[in-house]
Parts: sequence; C-alpha cells; structure tokens
Amino acid sequence: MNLWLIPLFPLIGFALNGLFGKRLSKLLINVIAVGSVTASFIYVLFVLSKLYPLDTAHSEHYFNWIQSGFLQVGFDLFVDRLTAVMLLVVTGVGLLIHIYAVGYMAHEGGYYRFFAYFNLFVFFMLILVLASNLLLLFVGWEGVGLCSYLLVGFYFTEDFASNAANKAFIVNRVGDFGFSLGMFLIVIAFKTLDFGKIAAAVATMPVEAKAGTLTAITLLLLVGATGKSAQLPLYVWLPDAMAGPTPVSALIHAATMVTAGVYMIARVSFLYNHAPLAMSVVAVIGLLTAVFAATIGITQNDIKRVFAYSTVSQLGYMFLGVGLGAYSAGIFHLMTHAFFKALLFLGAGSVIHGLSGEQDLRHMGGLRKAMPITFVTLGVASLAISGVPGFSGFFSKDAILSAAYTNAPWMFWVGAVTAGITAFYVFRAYFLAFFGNYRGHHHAHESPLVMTLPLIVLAILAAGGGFINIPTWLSPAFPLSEHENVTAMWISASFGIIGIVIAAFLYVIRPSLAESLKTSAGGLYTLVANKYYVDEFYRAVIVKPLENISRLVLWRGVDEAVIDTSLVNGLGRVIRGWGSILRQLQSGSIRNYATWVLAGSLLVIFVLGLVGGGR
Amino acid sequence: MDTILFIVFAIVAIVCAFNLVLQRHPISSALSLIGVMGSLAVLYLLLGAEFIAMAQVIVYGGAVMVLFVLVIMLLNAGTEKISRKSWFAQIAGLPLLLAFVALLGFLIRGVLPPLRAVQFGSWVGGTAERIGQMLFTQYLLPFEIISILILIAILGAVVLAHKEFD
Amino acid sequence: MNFYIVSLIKIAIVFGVFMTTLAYLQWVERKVLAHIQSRTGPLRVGPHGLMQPLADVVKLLTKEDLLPPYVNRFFYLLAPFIAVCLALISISIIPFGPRITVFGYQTYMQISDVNVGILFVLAISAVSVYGVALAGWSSNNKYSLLGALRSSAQMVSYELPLTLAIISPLLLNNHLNFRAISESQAGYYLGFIPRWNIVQMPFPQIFAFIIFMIAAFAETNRLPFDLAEAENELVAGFHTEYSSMKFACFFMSEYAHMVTISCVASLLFLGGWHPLFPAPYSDWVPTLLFVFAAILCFLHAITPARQRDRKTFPVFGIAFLIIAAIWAVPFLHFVLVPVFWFAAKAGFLLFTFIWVRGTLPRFRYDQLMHFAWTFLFPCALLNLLLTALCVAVF
Amino acid sequence: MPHLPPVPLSWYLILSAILFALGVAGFLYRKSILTVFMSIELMLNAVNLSFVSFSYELQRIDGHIYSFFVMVVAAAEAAVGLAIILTIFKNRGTLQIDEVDSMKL
Repeated sequence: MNLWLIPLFPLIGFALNGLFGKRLSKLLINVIAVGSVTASFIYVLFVLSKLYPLDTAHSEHYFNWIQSGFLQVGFDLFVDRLTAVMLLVVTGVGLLIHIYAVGYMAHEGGYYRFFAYFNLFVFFMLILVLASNLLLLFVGWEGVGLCSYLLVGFYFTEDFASNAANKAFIVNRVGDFGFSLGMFLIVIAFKTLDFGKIAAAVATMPVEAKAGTLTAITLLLLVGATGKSAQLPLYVWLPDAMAGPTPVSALIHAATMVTAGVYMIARVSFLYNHAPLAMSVVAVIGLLTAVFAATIGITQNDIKRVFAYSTVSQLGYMFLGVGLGAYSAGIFHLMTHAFFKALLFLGAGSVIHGLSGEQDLRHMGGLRKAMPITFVTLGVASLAISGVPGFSGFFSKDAILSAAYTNAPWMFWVGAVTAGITAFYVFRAYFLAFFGNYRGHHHAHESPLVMTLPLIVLAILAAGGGFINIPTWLSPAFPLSEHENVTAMWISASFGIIGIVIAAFLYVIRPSLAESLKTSAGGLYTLVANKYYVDEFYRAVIVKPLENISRLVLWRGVDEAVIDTSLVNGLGRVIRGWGSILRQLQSGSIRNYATWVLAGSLLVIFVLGLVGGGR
Repeated sequence: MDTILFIVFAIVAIVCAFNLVLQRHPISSALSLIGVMGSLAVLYLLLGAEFIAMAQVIVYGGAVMVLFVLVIMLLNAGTEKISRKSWFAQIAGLPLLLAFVALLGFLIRGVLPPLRAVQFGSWVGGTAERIGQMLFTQYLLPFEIISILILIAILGAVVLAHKEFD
Repeated sequence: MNFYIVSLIKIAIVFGVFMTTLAYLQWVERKVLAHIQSRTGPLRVGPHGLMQPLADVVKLLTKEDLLPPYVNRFFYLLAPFIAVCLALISISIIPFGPRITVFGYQTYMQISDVNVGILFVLAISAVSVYGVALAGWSSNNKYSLLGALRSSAQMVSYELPLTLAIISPLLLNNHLNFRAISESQAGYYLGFIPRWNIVQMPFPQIFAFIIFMIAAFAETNRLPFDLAEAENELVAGFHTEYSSMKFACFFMSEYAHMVTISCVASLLFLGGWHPLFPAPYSDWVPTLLFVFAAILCFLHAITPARQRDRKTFPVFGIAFLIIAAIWAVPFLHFVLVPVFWFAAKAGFLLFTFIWVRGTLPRFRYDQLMHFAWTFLFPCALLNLLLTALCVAVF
Repeated sequence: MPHLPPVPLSWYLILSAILFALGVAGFLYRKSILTVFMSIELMLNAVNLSFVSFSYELQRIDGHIYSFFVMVVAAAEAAVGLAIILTIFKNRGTLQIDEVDSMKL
C-alpha cells in the first residue's frame, strides 16, 4: 500500500519550501504547502478506502533501521483503526488549518519558514501515528517537539517568544527523559520495541496487582505523556506556547501534538491494562489537571490563554478517560476536541486578525456585528466544548464521564463540576468578545474567505462530529463500556448549561456583578489569576537551586578550580616545562634533523642486523 | 671485460660523488652528479637493466639535471658561504656516517647469504617489453597513481613558478 | 677477438665517412643556399669550391686559440668537448644496411646493435643540452647566457613532441631496435607501394613524420628555430666567446646532429635502407642515376657557362661513370644498394634542412615556445592516441 | 685480455651504500639549497642501484619497476622542489639553507 507515501508529501513540501522558499513567490509557497498536505490527505483517504474495514492491522516493513545485538528496530509503518482516526484528524484538520494559515499569515515575515515548519510538523506527526514501534514513534514524538519549538519561537526576535519556546522545549525534556527510561526498560524486559511483539509478550503476563516492571514502565511512559500533553505537573509550558502564531496554537497546541500523549497511552493500552496502579495514576492526574486548569481559565483575560487552559483541562479529560480504561472514549474526545478546539483557536485567531493583533478580552466586545461568521462558528465551538446536547463535545465528554460514573463516582462529580466551569469560562470569553460594547481602538473587520471557510467546515464538524461513532469503530481494540449511563449524561449536560447561564448572567446581563465578585473573592482571585503561583514555585524550587548549584559548585568549583586551574592549565604548565627542554632539539636546522634521522636509521639497521644476523 | 667496466665506473661514480660533496660551486656539484648518474647507467647495463639504464639517462640526465643546471644559471648561484649554524650536524655527522657505511658493509658482507656474481648478458630481464608488461598489468595501480602524482607536481610547479614571474 | 677487430674496422670506416660528410655537408649547404639566393657560393678553392672544407679546417686549426680572461676556464673548455662527443656518439648505433657476410664473417652494417637503440638516441639528444648550456654559462657573458637559457628551454620543450612522434611508429613496429624497426618496414603494398612507416597501415605516420621533422629542426637549433645563436640579437648566442677549434666543435656538433637525426628519421619513417622500388628494379637505380649525372656533366661541358667548366665537367662525368660502374657490379649489390638508398633518404632530409634554412625566417622566442606547447605537443599526443587506437582496433 | 674474476653482487651493494653515505654527507655538510637537493638525488640514485642489484640477484624485474617509480618521483620532486627554490630565492634573496629559518623561534 506504500504507506510511506503519506508522510513523504509533507516532507517534500518541507524540503522545497525550506530550501528554496526564500526565492519562491508566496503563491508557490502556498501551493506547495497546502498541496502537499492535500495530497497526503487524499492519499490517506485512498489508503483507508482500500484497507476498509481494517479488521486487522496493516503493517509494512521497509528496512532495518537499527541492528544491534538482540535489538532490532525496523523502519516499519502500520495502520489499524486507531491510527486511521489519528491519520484523518492529523491530515484533515491539518489541511484546514493550513488553508486558514494562508490567510492568517499573509502579512507576516518569514512566510516560507512558517510553512516549511508546518509541513515538517505534519510529517513528524504522521510518522508518530504511523510508527509500528516505540522508537520510531519517539522519532515523531521528538520531531513534533522540535517543530513546536521552532513555531512557538517563530517571532524569535521577541524575548517572550524565544523564552516560551525554550520553556516548552526544556519542560518537554523532563517528560522525554521519562519516556526514554520507559523505552530502555521495555528493551530490557521484552528485547524489542515493536508494538505487536510487546503486546504478544504482555498478553502472557499476569495483571500486576502491586507495583512491578509493567507499572514502572507505564509510569515512566506517563511522565513522557504528561510532558507532551501538558498534564500536571508539566503543563506549565502550554499556556506560554501561545506566543506562537494562532494557527500553530490551533494545529500543534490544541488539535494534534498535545494529544500525542493520549494517543501513545492508547497505543500501549495493553501495557496499562496490566498495570492498574498506573492507570489510576493516569486518571487522577487527568482529573486534577482538568480541575486545576479550568479554575485558572476563569481568570485569564488573554483570549488565547483562556483557550490554552481549556486545552490543558480537556486533555485532562482525555487522560481521565484513558486512565479509566475507556480508551475509545479518550480517543473520541481527542477527535471532537480536535474539531472544536481547533475551531476555537481559529476563531480566536480570526478575532485577533480582525482586530490587528489585539488579544486582550477587556479590549473587545460587541464584535458579533462586525464578524458574523466568526461569531456563529465560535458559538458552535463554545457550545460543543460546553457539552450542550447534540453537539460533538457532549457525546465524547459524556462517554468519559459515564465511564467515570461507573468506575469511581467521585471522579464523575468532580468531572461534571469541571464541565460546568469549562462552560462558564469559555462563554465568559465568548460573551466578552462578542457581546456588550466595543472597548478597543482598532477597526474590527471580518476575516477573508480563506480563513472563514475552514471555520465553517470545522463548525460543521464540531457540531456534527459527535455522530461519528468512534467507540464502535474502535471496539475491536477497545471493548465498549457496558452501558450508556443516562443519568450521568443529563447531570453533566445540565452542569454545562448552568455554566453557560451563569456566564451569560455575569457578562451579558449584569456585567458589573463580575467586577464586584472579583473584588469580593480577593485573595482567592489573586491566587487563581496568578495561576496558583506554580511558575513561581517551580522557579524557586527547581530553577533557582539549579542555577546556584551550577554557578557555585559546577562553575566556580569544578570548572574553574579543578578543570581549569589544575587540569588544563596544570597540564599546560607541565607540557610547557617539558617543551622548554625538548625545544632544544627543534633547532630549525634541517641538517640537524637529518642527523637525527641518520642516527635513528643507524639504530634501526643495527637492531635489524642483530635480529637478522641470528638467522 | 665487465669486471674492468665495473671497477672503472664504480671509481668514476665514487669520485664524482666525492666531488659533489667537496665542490663549493653548485654547477660543479651538478656536473659531478651527472657523472654519477652516467656511471650508474653503465652499471645498470651491466646488471641487465637496459631500459632502466636508458631511462636513467633520459630522466635524470635529460630532465632533472637540466632543470638543476637551468635553475643554477637562472639564479646565478655563486659559491657557498661558511655557516656556523647547525653545528650539531657537522660534529655528529661524520662519525655517524662512517658507522653507517661500516655497518652496512658488515651487513652486506657478513650477514647476507652469498650473492651471485655479475656477468654481463647472463640475465637480460629488464627489456622495455617486460617492464611495459609489468607496468600495465601487475603494477597498473601504482603506475596510474604515479601518473596522477606527476600531474600534481606539474600543476604545483606551474603555480609556484607562475606567481614568481607575474 | 674477431669481434674487436671487426668493430674497430667498422668504427674506422664510419668515422671516416662521417667526418667527410660533415665537412662536405657545409660545402653543400653553402652551395645550396647560394643557389637559392641566386649566388654561386664558394668557387675559388678547388673546382666549384670543392676544396673549401679543407681550407676551412686548416683555417680553424691554425687560428689563434683565444681564452678570454673572464670565463670559467674548466667549463669553458669542457663545453665544446661535451657538445662534439655527444653529437658524434649517436651515429654508432645507426644501421646503414642489412646483415652482410664479408669474407665469411657475418656482421651488421652498423657499429653496434643496441636493443634500446631509440632510447639511446633520445638519451643522447637529451643530454646534449649540457654542451650548449655550459658553454653559455661559462662564457660569463649575458648574450651567451641568454642564448644558452633559450636553447636549453627550447630543446627540453621540443623533446616532448619529438619523443611522442617517435613513439607512434614504434607502436606499429613493436621494437626499440633500429634494425628491427627498419626490417619490419620491408615489403610492398600491392607490389609497388613500400611499407614504410610513413604510409604503414593501419595508420600512416605522415603526421608523426612532419611533427618529428619540425621538432628535429628545433632540437638541432637550426633555422627557423636557431634562437640560441640569433646573430642579430644575441651576437652569436652561446658560442660568442668561442673561436678557432672550439668554435669548430660546436659547428661540427650541429652538423653531426643534423646527420644523425636525418638518419633516425629515415630509419623510423622512410624504411631505412629499403628501396623505393621492388628489388629487381631498384638494384639498377643507383647506376642509372649516376650515368644520368655523368650525361648531364658531359652536356654541360659541351656548352660551358664558364671557361673552366670545359675542363672540370668532363672530369666529373668520368668520375660519375666510374661510380655507376661500381654500383653495377652485381656481387657488390648486397652491400652498396642498401647504403645507396639509406644515403639517398638521409641526403634528401639533409637537403630539406638546408632548403628550409634558405626559405623560412626565424621565429620569435615566445612564438617558438607557444608553438611547441600549444600546437605541436597536442598534435603529437593526438597522433599518438589515434595510432594507438588504430593499432588496438585493427 | 687478462681474465678477471666476475664481480660479486655485494660490490654493487657496497657501492650503493657508499654513494648513499656520500649523499647524506652532502646533505649534512653543504650550505646551498641546490647542493642539498642534489645530495638527495644522489641518495635516490644509490637506492636505485640497490634495487637493480637485488633485481639481478632475484632474477625478477620488480626491482626495475621500483627504480622506475623512484625516478618518476624524483622527477616530480625536482620540478616542485626547484620551483620552491626559485620562490625562496625571489622572496629571501638567498640560497643558504641555514638562512631560511623563520620558522624557528
């Protein structure tokens, strides 16, 4: 089936734009960038239609990549139903966002650079989802991290952008460290990195009641997943990553890359199924992250930050889902989230674009007349994320929450409240932006068709995406949970609607009430608005001590005192001493050298003569 | 006959070589060297190396030494000056050399197994035909490499000399 | 012992003929040049100036031997010696005819038969630079030095096309030995076209011959390439400071070079001693030729241009008849006919040397070097490649 | 002609050693770059004689090939070396080997 063609198209696009983009016209860059993703999307459709119904995984082996002792890692790609969902999300949503970016980036510098990175990102993301072994997946994993770094730091001349890029990169290193350790442990335990072989090996092992090897492996992989998918405690990079252009936030930091952690856990679900302890940890982390991020989201005034925290929060939901063993629910939510969160970001981008770069909600308001399409589409997305019945978010969130309701009721209640909070702060942002009076100074205008078209398509998907029955599609891999829980469904939906109503009351009907609430909350508000001082905490506990140790011990102590003074300079001194003796030999006179050569050859002949003379 | 030829030309070679070392003027040294080379060519003939003998005269006599003479003439090189430098070589050189010759002589006479006696015409292996065959079969790679070396040397000489007369 | 005696006899014969040729070659040159320039040339000494070479020798020998005070004595004296020795030595390996049997003793018409004859000639011609170079340098005179430098560079440069031009006929004959080369050119195509290398299949060496001759002019420092002496710019080049016998040595070496190189050219390209016509006819060609010359002499004697011709021409005619008679003796054919053909070819080439001298002006020095490196050398290389290709393919 | 015994090959080798030693001596004791260079050529020639002698002893022509290669290398070396000497002379105005010492401290 030539699966390798799927990632090849974006790679070609990257190569062309990256190498020659400086000399190409904007139109050509667009054609290459969008065309390559389109080709990839069409080819994905073609492949999937050929492979339908994909009852068994289709895998292809190309060549042996690493051959070392017992370890053999091939360049293998494969497609199963999970991969199929991810492929469609990545190429489909990716294509829409590419089209959107053509309009959004039209007036930015470094145009070709942006699209080259964008294509490269799609390439790595496709490698990630197509990989048939953990190491190849890790290649994609790191590749998307690299692209994320490059694109967050797209405005690298600005301090905040390059700082945010560094932060994203460094925090992810912590996660990748765990991931690598997990892989090493897998190599030791199973002598392979191939998903199929690991699954076969795990199937013969008992479920670990207490912590064991599998628990260790899964927890280490979880560390990696928390880094990539911005979960507690490594979520801090994602809100800052909004420094990149909005399409980047939509594609990388909402729809695809950050969900890689969820995908990875679903991919190695056979490991997690045998480590219940680790699964509980996943679920707890997911739930905590959901609540934590949601509360912060209430207080943010930057429209993109609001959505960023909402992303963290929704990712928490997905983790909750996979942690409860409802993998299909997690993936389902991953897909619907890709639709509505991409739409939210693109809509936000459209607003920002229309306001010439204004991101602060306090300087917006009343935009519904100026940007009707954005208004409607963003409304659909907000309804979807709030879990209003009928919209896509409702179905996927409901799947997760009903899983929670069955397994651990307290998790369900926390999750449901969080759904309410989510609905509240999303609609807070929505109302602040589109209702009331305009509080800014820029002239607002609707975005061009090239931007609104993807919005409309995504709005349709966000509204109707819930009717795609992902859990059934994935049922061969992940058995369906026994029953749909109608009670849970209504409870969570009503929490969402209550959140919307409160938001409407506070920000549309009685705007002054919000301010008085803020002041009355006082310290609590300050705490939340400052994101619980997590960044400051990390700085004080981790960064500062590291800096101090580096400066005092490593630099002053080890480097200057030990290495510089005694080793480097000391060696130098010794060598200089010897050199001052030996340089007498280097008289600069060729004939003296020749004399030494003569003496040496004499010695050689003498020895050879002694040895040979014996014969 | 070939004994006489050997003795005569060996003596010529040694005398010329001494002259090379002792003469103060480069052109005298150059002519002495040509004498050595000519004598060696005759000795090669005695050893049955007719091609090498002729190549010796053509390459050394006709090309290398002509270059030397040309350069000496071009630079109008005069007699040498006395130099006090590299005293080490001047002190240690002679004893080392004597030891060198003595050692080699001892090795050749005492250690090597008895060698053939040279009789002119008893072995004529070095015909142009056989050398050509060897060069183009067994020694083809060294031959090609040495051609490249020559090319590089030509280029180097051209570059060096060109800068000179610009 | 026989070997040494026969060799000594051969050396004596060759030396005598060679020296005479050298002496009279100068007379021929002066005569030919004179006639090219519508003059009469030497006339006073002997009939038609035939005694002029002898007179010259006497003059050179009896002239005062000048030794300028500023020269480098040793090399100044060594240079003409080197020049003349090297010039004379090459003739020793030139074969003038096939293997012959004299009084039951088989021998070659050649002083020594060297396996690597061509290489020997090349070696000697390569070394003969020293004579000129040393003469110019030791004279301590800037004209001489310039002449010597020019001459050395010129000879070194033209040696390349010369050598390359020699290699291509060797590809056809597969020998380095002059005798073998010459013998492989025996026979005729279609019964009348001689298989000389100049027309030898599969690739006629006519271009090689032309290149060889051009390079030979330069190697012998002859016009139009006589930059080393160029009397109007360098006075006389490398031999400005030489006089009397030492000058004669240089003079002799030039002519010896000419003779040698003509011999080499006729051996390599013109089939050596092999006649132009198939044997039944060619045996009588020399006789007929000399009879024809005798008839011409008698005709001139009947209608003399000058008074004295009335006496001299009949004498010449009778001499020619005697020579024709000698060539007509059948049992001498096997010795004399090859020698005649060899001499005829070499003589024709020598005449070409003189002819060119009388015709062409001198090149400028940069033109000379430019010609060698950018035209002659590539041409020779191309010719060599084509020959090798043809030999390999056919 | 008096009948002389043939020369043993070791004489050739000893001649080669002597010539080589003289070459080294020239290298060590002569001051002019040109003469030093000529001494090198002398050493190469001495080695060539050894090659040809051993070739005779073994009755194989490999030694001839080696000495042929040595000649070619010597020719290449002479071309480049003399060009260098020319350059040195133009830049320094000297041919004394001991005066070309600016690499020395």
